[in-house]
Amino acid sequence: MTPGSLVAPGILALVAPALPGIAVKTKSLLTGRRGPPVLQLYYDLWKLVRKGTVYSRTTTWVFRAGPLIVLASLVVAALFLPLDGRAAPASFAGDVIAFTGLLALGRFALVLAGMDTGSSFEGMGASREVTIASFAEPTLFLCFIALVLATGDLSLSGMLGAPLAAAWPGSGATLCLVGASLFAVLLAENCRVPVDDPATHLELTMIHEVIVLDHSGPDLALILYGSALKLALFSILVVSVLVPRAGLSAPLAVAVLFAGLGVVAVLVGVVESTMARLRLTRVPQLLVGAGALALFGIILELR
Amino acid sequence: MRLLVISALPLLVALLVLGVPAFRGRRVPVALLAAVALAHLALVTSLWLAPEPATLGGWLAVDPLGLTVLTLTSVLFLVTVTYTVGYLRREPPSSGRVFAGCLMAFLTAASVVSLAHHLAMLWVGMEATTLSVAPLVFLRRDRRSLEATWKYLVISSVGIALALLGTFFLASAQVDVPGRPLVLPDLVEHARDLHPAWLRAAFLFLLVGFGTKMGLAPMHTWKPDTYGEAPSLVSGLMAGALTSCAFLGVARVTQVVMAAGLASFAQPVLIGFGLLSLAVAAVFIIGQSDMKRLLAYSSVEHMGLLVLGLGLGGVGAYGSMLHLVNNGLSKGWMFLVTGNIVLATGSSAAAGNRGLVRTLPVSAALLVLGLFAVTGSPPFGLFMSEFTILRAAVGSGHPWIAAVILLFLAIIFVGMAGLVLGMALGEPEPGQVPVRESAWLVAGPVALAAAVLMLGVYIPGPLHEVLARAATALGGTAP
Amino acid sequence: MIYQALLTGGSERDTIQLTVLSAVALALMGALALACFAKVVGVIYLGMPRDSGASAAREPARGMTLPPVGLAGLCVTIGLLPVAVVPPALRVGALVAGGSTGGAQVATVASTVFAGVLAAGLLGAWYLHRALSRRRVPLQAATWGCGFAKPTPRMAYTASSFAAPLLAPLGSFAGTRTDRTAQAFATHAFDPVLDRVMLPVWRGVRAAATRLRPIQRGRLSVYLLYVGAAVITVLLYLLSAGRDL
Amino acid sequence: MRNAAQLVLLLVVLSDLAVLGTTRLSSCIRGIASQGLLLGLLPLLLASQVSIHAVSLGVGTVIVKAILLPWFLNRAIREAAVRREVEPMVGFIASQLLGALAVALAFAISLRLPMPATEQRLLVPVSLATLMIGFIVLTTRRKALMQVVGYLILENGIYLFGLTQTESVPFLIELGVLLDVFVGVFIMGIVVFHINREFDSLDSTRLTELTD
Repeated sequence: MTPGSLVAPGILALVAPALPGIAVKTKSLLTGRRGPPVLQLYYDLWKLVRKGTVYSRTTTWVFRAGPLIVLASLVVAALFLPLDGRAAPASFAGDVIAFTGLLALGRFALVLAGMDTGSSFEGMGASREVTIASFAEPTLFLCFIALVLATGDLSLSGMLGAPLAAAWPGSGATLCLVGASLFAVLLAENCRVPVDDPATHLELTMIHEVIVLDHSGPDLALILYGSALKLALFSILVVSVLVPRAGLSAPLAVAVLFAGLGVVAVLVGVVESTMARLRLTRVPQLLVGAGALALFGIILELR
Repeated sequence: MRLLVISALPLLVALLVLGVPAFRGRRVPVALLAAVALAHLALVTSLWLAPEPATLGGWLAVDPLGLTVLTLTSVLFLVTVTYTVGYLRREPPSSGRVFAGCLMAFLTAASVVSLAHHLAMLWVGMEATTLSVAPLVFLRRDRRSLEATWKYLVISSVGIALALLGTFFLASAQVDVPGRPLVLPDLVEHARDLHPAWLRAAFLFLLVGFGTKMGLAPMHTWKPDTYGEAPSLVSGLMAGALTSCAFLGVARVTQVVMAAGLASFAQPVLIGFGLLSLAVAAVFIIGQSDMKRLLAYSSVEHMGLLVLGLGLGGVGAYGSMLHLVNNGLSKGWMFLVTGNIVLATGSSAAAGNRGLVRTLPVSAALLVLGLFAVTGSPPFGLFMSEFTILRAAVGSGHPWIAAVILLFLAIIFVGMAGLVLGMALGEPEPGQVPVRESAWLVAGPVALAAAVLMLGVYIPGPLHEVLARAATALGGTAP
Repeated sequence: MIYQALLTGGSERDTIQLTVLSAVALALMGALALACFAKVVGVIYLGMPRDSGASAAREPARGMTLPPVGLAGLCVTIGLLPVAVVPPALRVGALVAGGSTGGAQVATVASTVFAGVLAAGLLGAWYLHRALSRRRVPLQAATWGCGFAKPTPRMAYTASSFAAPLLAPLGSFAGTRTDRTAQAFATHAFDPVLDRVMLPVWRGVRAAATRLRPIQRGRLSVYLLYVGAAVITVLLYLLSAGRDL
Repeated sequence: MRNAAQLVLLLVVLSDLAVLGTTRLSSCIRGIASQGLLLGLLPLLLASQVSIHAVSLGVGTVIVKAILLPWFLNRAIREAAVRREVEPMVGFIASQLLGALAVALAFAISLRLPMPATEQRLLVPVSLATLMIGFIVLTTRRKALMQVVGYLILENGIYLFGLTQTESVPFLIELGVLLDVFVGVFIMGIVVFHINREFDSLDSTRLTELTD
């Protein structure tokens, strides 16, 4: 928990909202439009923060606490990731479970807040969110198991840090598979195109957007920032697995990481522009397919 | 000397009651019965404290096996007598003299069987128990109990005749062997040089003969009828004490066979009979609709378990001995409770009895507790003994036997639970009004229940030591 | 802890299949548990009261609320301060399992730190939120109905509709039977193991038993034949076993 | 002395077959009585020297099996007012054949069995034959009284086998056995009496009310 190691998360906190911007920008460029500026999210956040909040009469303290818990859990989850490729600010054996637990806590709070409004749209969104999570989480775990087998270390900083670099020559194939399935999980968890279309305004097709329909003002700001941070977290996972940075010096490793994040955001944009939304009943098959990839990786590891 | 008194006292009083005209008429000399029961129990406990040498030239002697059965019989007899006090007020038997006389004759016969070391005397005692109980089974003098008595008499007599043949086979096996003929210690001592062919035949005939008395399948067919039709306290005494005496007969001959090193010959037969009994019990308990017949089949099941324990050897012998005591007490308890139900509602059939918890709170509670005891669930003693037998099954390399036993026990549990809970719970029959249960009727079962519960939790030192010695005598080991 | 045991257990090659399977199963269970509790809390407690009974609902007497509150408090303390609870539990575990407590010591201290960090995060977020919304007084309004004129409680998501997308892929394996009619849609849970396995087995056993009943038909001579049969089988055994006379 | 014993044994087998063949109850009882008498003589003939034990055993057997029981059974018949044995379940000819088969089987088995020490070759086969015939009568006859007769024949068979061990089984026990048999049959007689009163016929096949 040295002060030095807090610098990287600080930078991450600043950079995070830019990622959705990059994704939307790449999408609009590829579809021949200028699209909103990359920093659009910063302006939105700034606008929302200065606005007042409107609370529905049916909501209780659960609705107000929702955004808080989402943000707090994501910030704490970020502390576990080894940004400089060597050690995370906080790490202990088995913090993988803490990481996924925090993500689940954030999701739970969001879903309850959504249900609290009592509107059928939020209910629908909550139900879909939970369904997708039920299929995404096992896949995520399969990826982590593959990493544990490859690196033999139980903590995230170990999995994604130095031992991973050492493991690359030995089980490169496994790590590529894990990277691919992590990318699929990223798309599902952050409600990107194949699973959910962030740009749509048709409530019946939304998943993530529809849960936050009733939030306003600073609450909405916190949630948007949280989802951006979540996208950043998953991107870090993908980048750390695919790009071993243990060998580089600390500042250089962080720079490489942020470059990687940008690439991932571009990749998300590319995927958004090339693919259409999957029917909701097909999404579990996508996730199970990703899980199969990770499982295959594990089998490779076991050879 | 005490051995003689134990065996002779009840007989003398029985003859007194039957002979002296003063006892004519319906009144049952309960005070006399209670006195005999208490005296008998006092003498038996004195045997526990101070051992007694053999008397009558070695024919009567106390050994761990005999002592266990004797104590069990004595305790059950005392409990049945206390129960009779309450029972007689409600349903006085047609002839008090015959009732008391036969009960005491039974006690004498059972004592002779437990103390006999001369196998022919054991046979005579066994035959006497059969005949002394027959009039008791016929107490109600109606058509159904007549049929039950007739079947009981004929099948038991055939069984006993086979046992007599077995005893003579044993005698001929001992023709040119030193030692007093048919006296157990000598038999066991020179077991190795007994004639193997005659010894094997003797073992088989004695097993089938006494097996019929125990109610092992396929010779069990008289049991449901007899226990179903006899008054509950008589069925309780039969299921508890009489079957234990019959098991003692089988145990005696197993002792000789194990000493002669024919264990590999004897064990498959014992296991076969045991499993068959469990199977038959399971099959007939499922659709059973009458409580007493259900307990009869449960008795067949437990007899099967006893013989299985002997057959499996090792710690199974100890399991059997402990199960013998547990089974005796729990059967007594369950039959007396069923007796209360019959007294209150007039029938032991499940159809006629509903919601007993409301009409007979204490008895219904005892009934449900009894269900758990008899099906061998913890914390009751039967769980301990059945667990020991299962351990023996696994220990002696027959895990599949343990699996089969568990399967049957599970089926039996479901069958019994269906019937008992059906009777205890639910809406009581419209006409049934809560019945005031007299203390006499409830004291007995409660005492037995406490004993079974205690055995489940803690086995007192002297009892454990006696059971262990009995187990080693039977060729097994103490746990 | 369980995960940790699983993952460390998995490092040996032979138990890996078990570890993978159980880890995935645990993850799935975790997610499904989240879905289930979200459904329960959401449908029952949150949103508009769905019928007159619900709206008239009052908080029960203190005696009823205190115990659950106490227990919940205990759970939270164990979660946040495992240092106090885990080591003694481990010693008992070691006693029972007879094995060593292994490397679980580290996890307890770390998870206490983690709990502290999480609490700090929550406080920070709450403070941030208070600072941001200090200027404006929050207004009250109806839930945004996306153009719906008058949303009624009946339109809110019900438990079965909440669980429908989740149960579709799992199908009847999940032990629920959905009835869809023109007017209504409802799911009824049934216990797949009990209904499909235990009861048919029991009916089969009972049918077999009733077929065997005739052997107790009541004829005395038949009973005697049983005894005779027993004697004969025993004699046959004697002959076969007697061979090595 | 030996051939006299053999003669008696043959007579015993004959009485067995007679009981199997007769239809009238009273002749069955006479058969049993004669068998009892024969059995009473046997210990005297068999025993090497006339010991008190043999004599008392013989006298006891005669009293119980030849006099007391038949008298008692006759009394039971008098009330029943039925003389004729209804067609046995297996049929008369079949039971005769079964009886003959039993005798043959008995002799076959006794050859294979290791013989006890007595010089009497005939004793064991006859006892086994009587035992089997007793069992046949017991299982095939309808009348309750005939079943008692069957049981008695069974008992006689075993008693015969017991004679091979006269010295090993002390007298007191023999007396005990006799007493038990007597009391057994006595109680059976009472039950038969009640059956007769209850069902006003001795047909035991009526007794099928208790089923599961």
